[in-house]
Amino acid sequence: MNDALFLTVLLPALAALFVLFVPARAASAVRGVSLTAQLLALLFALAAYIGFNKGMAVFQFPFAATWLTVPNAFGTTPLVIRFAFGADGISMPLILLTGVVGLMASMRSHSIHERVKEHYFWQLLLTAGLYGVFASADLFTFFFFLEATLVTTYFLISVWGNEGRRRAATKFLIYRGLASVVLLAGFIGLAYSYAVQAQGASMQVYLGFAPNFLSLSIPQLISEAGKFQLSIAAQDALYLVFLLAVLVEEAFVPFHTWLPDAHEQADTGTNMLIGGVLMKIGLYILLRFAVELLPQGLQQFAWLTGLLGVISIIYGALVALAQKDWRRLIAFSSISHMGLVLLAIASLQAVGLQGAVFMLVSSGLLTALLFYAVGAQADRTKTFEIKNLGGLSKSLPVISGVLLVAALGSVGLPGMSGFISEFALFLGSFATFPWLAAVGTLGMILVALYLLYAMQRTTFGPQRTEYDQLADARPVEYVAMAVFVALVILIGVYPSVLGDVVHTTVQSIAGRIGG
Amino acid sequence: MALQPFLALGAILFAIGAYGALTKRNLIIVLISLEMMLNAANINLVAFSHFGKTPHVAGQVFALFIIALGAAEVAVGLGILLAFFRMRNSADVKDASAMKW
Amino acid sequence: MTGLAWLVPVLPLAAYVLLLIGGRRLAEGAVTSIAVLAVAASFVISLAIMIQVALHGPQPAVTFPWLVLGSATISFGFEVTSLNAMMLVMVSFVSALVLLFSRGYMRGDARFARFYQYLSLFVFAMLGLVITSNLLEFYIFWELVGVCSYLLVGFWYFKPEAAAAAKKAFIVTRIGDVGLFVGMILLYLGFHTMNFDTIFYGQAVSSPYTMAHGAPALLFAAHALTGPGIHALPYGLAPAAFVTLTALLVFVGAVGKSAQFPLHVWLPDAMEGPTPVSALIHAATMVAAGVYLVARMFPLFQASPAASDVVAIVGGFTAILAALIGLTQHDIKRVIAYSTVSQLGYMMLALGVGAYVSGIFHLMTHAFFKALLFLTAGSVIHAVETQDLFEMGGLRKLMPLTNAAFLAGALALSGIPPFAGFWSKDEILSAAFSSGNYVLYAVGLIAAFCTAFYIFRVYFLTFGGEYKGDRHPHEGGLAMTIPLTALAVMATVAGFFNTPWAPWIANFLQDRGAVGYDPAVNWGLMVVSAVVGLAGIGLAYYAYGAPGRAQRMAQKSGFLYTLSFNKFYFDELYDRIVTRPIRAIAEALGFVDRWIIDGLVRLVSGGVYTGGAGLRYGNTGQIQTYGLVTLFGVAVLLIIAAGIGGVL
Amino acid sequence: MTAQTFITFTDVWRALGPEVVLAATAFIVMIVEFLVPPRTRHITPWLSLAGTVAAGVVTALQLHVFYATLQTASVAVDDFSNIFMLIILLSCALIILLAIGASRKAELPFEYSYMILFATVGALVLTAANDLVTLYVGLELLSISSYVLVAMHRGSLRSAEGGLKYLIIGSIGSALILYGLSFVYGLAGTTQLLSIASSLQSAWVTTPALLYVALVLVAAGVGVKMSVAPFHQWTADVYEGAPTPVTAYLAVVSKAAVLALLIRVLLTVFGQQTPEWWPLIGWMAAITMVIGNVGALAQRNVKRLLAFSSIGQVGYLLVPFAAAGVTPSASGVYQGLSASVYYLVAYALMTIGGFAVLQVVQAARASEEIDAFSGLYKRSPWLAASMLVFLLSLAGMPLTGGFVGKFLIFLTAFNDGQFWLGVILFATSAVAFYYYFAIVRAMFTRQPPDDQTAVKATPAMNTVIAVCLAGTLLLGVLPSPLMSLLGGLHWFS
Repeated sequence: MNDALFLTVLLPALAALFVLFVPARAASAVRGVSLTAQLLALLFALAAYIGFNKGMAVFQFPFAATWLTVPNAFGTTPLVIRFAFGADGISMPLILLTGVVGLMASMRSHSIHERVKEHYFWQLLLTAGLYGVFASADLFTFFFFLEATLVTTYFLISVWGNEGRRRAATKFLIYRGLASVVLLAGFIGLAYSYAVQAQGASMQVYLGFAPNFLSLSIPQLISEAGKFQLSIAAQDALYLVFLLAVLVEEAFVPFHTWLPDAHEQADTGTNMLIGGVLMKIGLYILLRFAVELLPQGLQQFAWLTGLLGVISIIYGALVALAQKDWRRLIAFSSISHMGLVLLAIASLQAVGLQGAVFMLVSSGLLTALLFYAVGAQADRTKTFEIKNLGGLSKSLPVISGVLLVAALGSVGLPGMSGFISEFALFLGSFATFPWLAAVGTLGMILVALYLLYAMQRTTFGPQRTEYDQLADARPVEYVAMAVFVALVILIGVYPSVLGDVVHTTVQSIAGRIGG
Repeated sequence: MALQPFLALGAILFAIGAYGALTKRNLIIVLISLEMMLNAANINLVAFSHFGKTPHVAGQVFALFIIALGAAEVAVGLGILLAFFRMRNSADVKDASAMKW
Repeated sequence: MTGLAWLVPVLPLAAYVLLLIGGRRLAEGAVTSIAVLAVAASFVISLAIMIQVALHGPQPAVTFPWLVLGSATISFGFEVTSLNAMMLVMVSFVSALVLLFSRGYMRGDARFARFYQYLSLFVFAMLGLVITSNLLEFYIFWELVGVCSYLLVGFWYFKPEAAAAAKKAFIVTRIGDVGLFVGMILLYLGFHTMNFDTIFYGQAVSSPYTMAHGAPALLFAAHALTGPGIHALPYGLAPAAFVTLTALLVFVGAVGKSAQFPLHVWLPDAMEGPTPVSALIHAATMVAAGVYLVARMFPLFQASPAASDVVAIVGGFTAILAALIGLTQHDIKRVIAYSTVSQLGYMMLALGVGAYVSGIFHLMTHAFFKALLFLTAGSVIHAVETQDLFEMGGLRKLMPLTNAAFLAGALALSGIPPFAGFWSKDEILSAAFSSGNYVLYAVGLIAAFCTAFYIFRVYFLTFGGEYKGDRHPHEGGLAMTIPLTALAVMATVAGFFNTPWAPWIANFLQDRGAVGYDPAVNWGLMVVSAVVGLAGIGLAYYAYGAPGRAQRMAQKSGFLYTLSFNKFYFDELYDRIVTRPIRAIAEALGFVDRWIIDGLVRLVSGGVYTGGAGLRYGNTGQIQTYGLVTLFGVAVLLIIAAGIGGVL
Repeated sequence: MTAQTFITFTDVWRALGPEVVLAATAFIVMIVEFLVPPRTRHITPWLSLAGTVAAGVVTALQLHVFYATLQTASVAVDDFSNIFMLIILLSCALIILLAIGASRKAELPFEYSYMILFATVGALVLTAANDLVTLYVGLELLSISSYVLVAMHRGSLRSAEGGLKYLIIGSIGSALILYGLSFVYGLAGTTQLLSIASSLQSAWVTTPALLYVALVLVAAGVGVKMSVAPFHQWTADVYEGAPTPVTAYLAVVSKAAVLALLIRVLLTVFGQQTPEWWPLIGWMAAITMVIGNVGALAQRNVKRLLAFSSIGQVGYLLVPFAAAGVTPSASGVYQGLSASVYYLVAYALMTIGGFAVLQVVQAARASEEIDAFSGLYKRSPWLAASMLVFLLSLAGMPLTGGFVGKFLIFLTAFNDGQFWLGVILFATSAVAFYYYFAIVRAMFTRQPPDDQTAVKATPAMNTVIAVCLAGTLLLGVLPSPLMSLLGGLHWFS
């Protein structure tokens, strides 16, 4: 059981290697291997999720392997670089999310007919990287997998995308590459600050604390954070570094322009992975590192964080209103929704953090579903341009219906996952930043405005003659969409299925940061 | 005699050599200028070996090595120049600019 | 029986699920049977519950934990109070009839099953909304109601007007919903609970009769400052300010749902949906939800005189505004729609002046006669296939039953004794009068006059005169006439449930905080109400009894007519000050995003690239230049070294 | 000077074993090349390869062996020189193999097979030099042989021009070093490095100005030789002109040897006053990283692109070494050295691998432009995949040696409090994505030209690529063996 997490990372990676040795002609074998691996990984993730001890706020399913030992001039103890995995209440849901979206993206890639083998190779690697990011319990491991997602996504966009794919892929690469640099600076700074602080503190307070100690282990750092506070100056500086990295990573205004471009160019399966999972990493970073390890830095700049969140909410929603392409619209919608999470994190409230995790999961599912449904209609109509669509309810009732469900879910309709997320995160942010939150609620109106507007142009209205003969969803599409819809509604109707896992961890974090 | 004049001579020689190497258009003169730069070091070494704090023959030995290697360098230089001249029909340093940007 | 109360909403839900799964394969009759039987069963159970409540009093809430959020657990559940017992009966009754009526109306529609599916969901949402014990749960059903109306208004999705109307309905009510959302959050922050009772009284009330009536404001203050788990109100607000703030936010939600000014614009457009949907939305479900919300949250409003005043004023203003617009509309459904807006204004007015019972009573009677009016209108439209009043006429002879039913509804709406509307409207007006709000009373009276005028204008244009169309109108089938009959009966007699002499409903509802009801008989006011109604009818008869008179009247009123005919230009106004600016801002931001922000990005990346190109072209190929740069580098290093070494 | 220890013949053999083996091979190869008929001349490079391998074995044998007696001699035998020699010999062997694989197309006359050995002898001497004279001899041997190698492409104007340019700028560099060293000699009165170090202690007090002049001149001269900005401009031209195997040689062997020289001279001769002047190196490293990586952005010629990239890589190599000096401590310096050397190994493998693929593509498509790589994945997935790995490694992506190396360098910089250097390192790496991925883009997302010319590598070439690929991946996946080897080195003692 302890290996379940590790296996989620390993399986897709091994499958990717295996795919390399399958002859390119045997496309169906490649698909089969890929699907099997994704399914198994998902099952492992599910097993971990079910086996997760909901009462404990610690990293569970630990698995660690030392990779290399670096002599540490800083002290006598060498720096151990490890591959360490583990999950707590924040990361566990995201791991499961990765599994679901990964499998569905893999199913979706049935529509890829060009360079099939390579596609699945990169897709499997990307999935492994995404699993790794969320399952890592070590700064180095985290960074390692983060970089892995960078290259793999680059390939997926630049080979299987549309006309502007190369440009978009390069933009993606440079933006996120720079974000990784900033993040790395933050990581190292974090580890060293804690080491320095621990050394200073060890003399006076903590007997038996190993001096010259430098750890990259996240649980270790968290437990240090429970013992003492970093200096305010260090926290402030590091927090700003992390915030900057997250702003770029998560495509917050004004560092967002790469995301719509990437979404516009990438194929649907890749878009699901990007929008559904990859775009949750940045905020996960903030939750994981800033909130737990730099609480005072976060407190100090909570207003800034919240303000940036609100700017993204409103700006993203307004710009989404002006988009003419479904994929760009979803991209801006995702920016807007992620702004909500930023606002929630800034609230420093347990409820807000819980809402943040909920929102990450919910938005992951809904974004992936939106991309899936939009992609499914575009397979048939050959267009993503909103103005070229219309009346699809007639010929594509099922796809249109699912698109409507996804849109309404994104709007935050109760009974679906988006609502409970918004409720919890606004509960947190209204407690801390009433005015920012009040402005943020405008986003709830605007989201209805742009999504329903797009829906009206897409599925409603008189049917266009050229779309008379379209065939509705195929069985495989039924399954994929049904899974998403079921999950979205499950979380919406019975949020405890998610909340129980998240709650204890979030509560303990909030207890530490005094929220 | 004191050390300083020799050092000054070396410095002047080095400067002249550098000036020649960087401004003269004829490649042969450029090669000669390069030799002058090396010889600036030679003068320094010899001067130091005689007037230095702890006079020692090592400096002069060093100078001899430099002379020998300098000769080799010039020989190679002339060889390459010849090859260049054959193909470009010019010994102008400005003409050695097929590769740029 | 109250233990089975959860069945009331669940039965329609079951019908929904059944139809979702197998609807396409079932015959129209089977589909109708499933839906109607489910709702009818709900109605029966509701009736039983109501009787039980009447005999034994309300029952405490049944709850189960739903989600652990922060340090608190949010529980969901249901409860049976006298208010919601009554609402259940009314909603399920009207819904069952509408569902039955739709059998005939929607016959042959390609998506017949889908229609019933949505309707079942709609009924489920409304019943769920009524029965919850918890504000969050309430909100969930509240939004679900909104979605169902979106789906149903836009049911004929291929009509662009229907699609636009559905979107408009959703977005306008969404604005109100956000108000309610924020209000709900603030209430939770203040009281750390979502349970209605706990919000109002600081604890779950097992037996409401033991609660002292009439002092909720004090209860609030005490609750907030000394209640269990003492915590200050958010943002350090004083109790009075906090209560007013939250009450107003909650009211914003009600304004959106119940189409009160200034968010009334969606309701008339929602006429684009199939007529049974209009009947359901207008009578028993969607718009009633707003009034029900204010009624459910009545203790909150009681505790804040300021908020109550706002409710009353908005209600009164909406009543007169919508009535004035209704005077001149050409579309039969639009007239009735504006009458709904207007009548909802009355209900708000009642609740605002503290006439809780009157508001609920009017909600009930209105549900009957408005459903009746819509279904008759539907019957008419079904028969003549137009909605334009000026293309109808003479249907009295062609459709006698419909004629009678419409007449009953119209008389009830006009407040002519002894029809249902008279009693409830009169109670509202007398409550306004006796509470000292004479202006509101006057406004209500004028609105009543207009109401009588416009509804009889419709009557005369539709049923009077000669038929102007070229079709052959006739009565619909049994599925259409049964509901009409039942509703007509109710519209006629429902007023007697709460006459000043026998205030049954008042007594029934007197379980908590139902103050402000003055059962005293005020003959003067009753006469005034009746006379005003008759005057309106008379004027309508005068205007439309003879051809050409109406046109002359319209010309005489000139500007005012235009204003009314164009709905006081609200749509245009909102278009100018809200919709278009937002779109313009969006387009501008889209431009900024593409060309300025991304342009900056391109500028920076281009700058770096240009730097690279500069470095590239700096390599001139001239070796002597390279040497020069090298020596220059040496010089710079020397200067730096000199600085480091302290030589300079 | 008087304390010169008597050295036995065995000691000399031990001290100069690799050099002797290599030089002897060089002469033998030269003679063989003269004597054998043209048809059989193709054996000469194999002889060179054998000699290089033999020298490598000899070097490997004396790893961890330290001769205290040689500490004051003109050639040092310590782990520092051994490890650099090993890297140089390994690279040299790979490059000879690369040249063998490419010889037909690169039209290299077989003289290269001994010239490259002479150059390598110079490089070996340079890394081991413990005396100014030896040092200079090694440097000139390396340089002069390199000039010849660059210009060796017969009948190619570019090659000759490259040789000429290299000669001129290289001589200026030599002159700068020499002129600087002459002051060192003057102030110390001796040419033996350790003796200089002890003699100079007073000079830092009395005549610091001259020492700084000497330092700057040496640093600048070395900067020219290993193309540190702003002394880098010649690099692209010369790399472009030189035959590809020679370019690889310049990029790897020359740089490694000169880096060793720089480290040894700075640490011993100028080691006393490190805290004062180390920032100078830091700034040079920073500027080099920026200029190298930015300069490559606009390049379309892959050779020139790699030239600029190699400039940037030199900046990375300098970082730990620049950072270690700020708070000088033996362990700090050694850690910096480990990081540098680790990266050097990775750099050697990925660079040689990259040039090998370039050579194949260049031969098949008769172009060095990025476009020549178009659709390589279709024509030769193996080459494309290998190139991808080399480029990813150069860009510092996980699972490659480049990543681990950069990470170690970053840690060192951080250890020493030189946070900014680490940030510049990774920031410029991110910029470098742009041009490395320009090649990746061409290989994987563009269609190959319509002609069906196969892009095929010779077995020798495939071997080089395979070795480099395996090495790069191994360094990225299993860094521990090399890490522990480096950790166990005694360096200067």
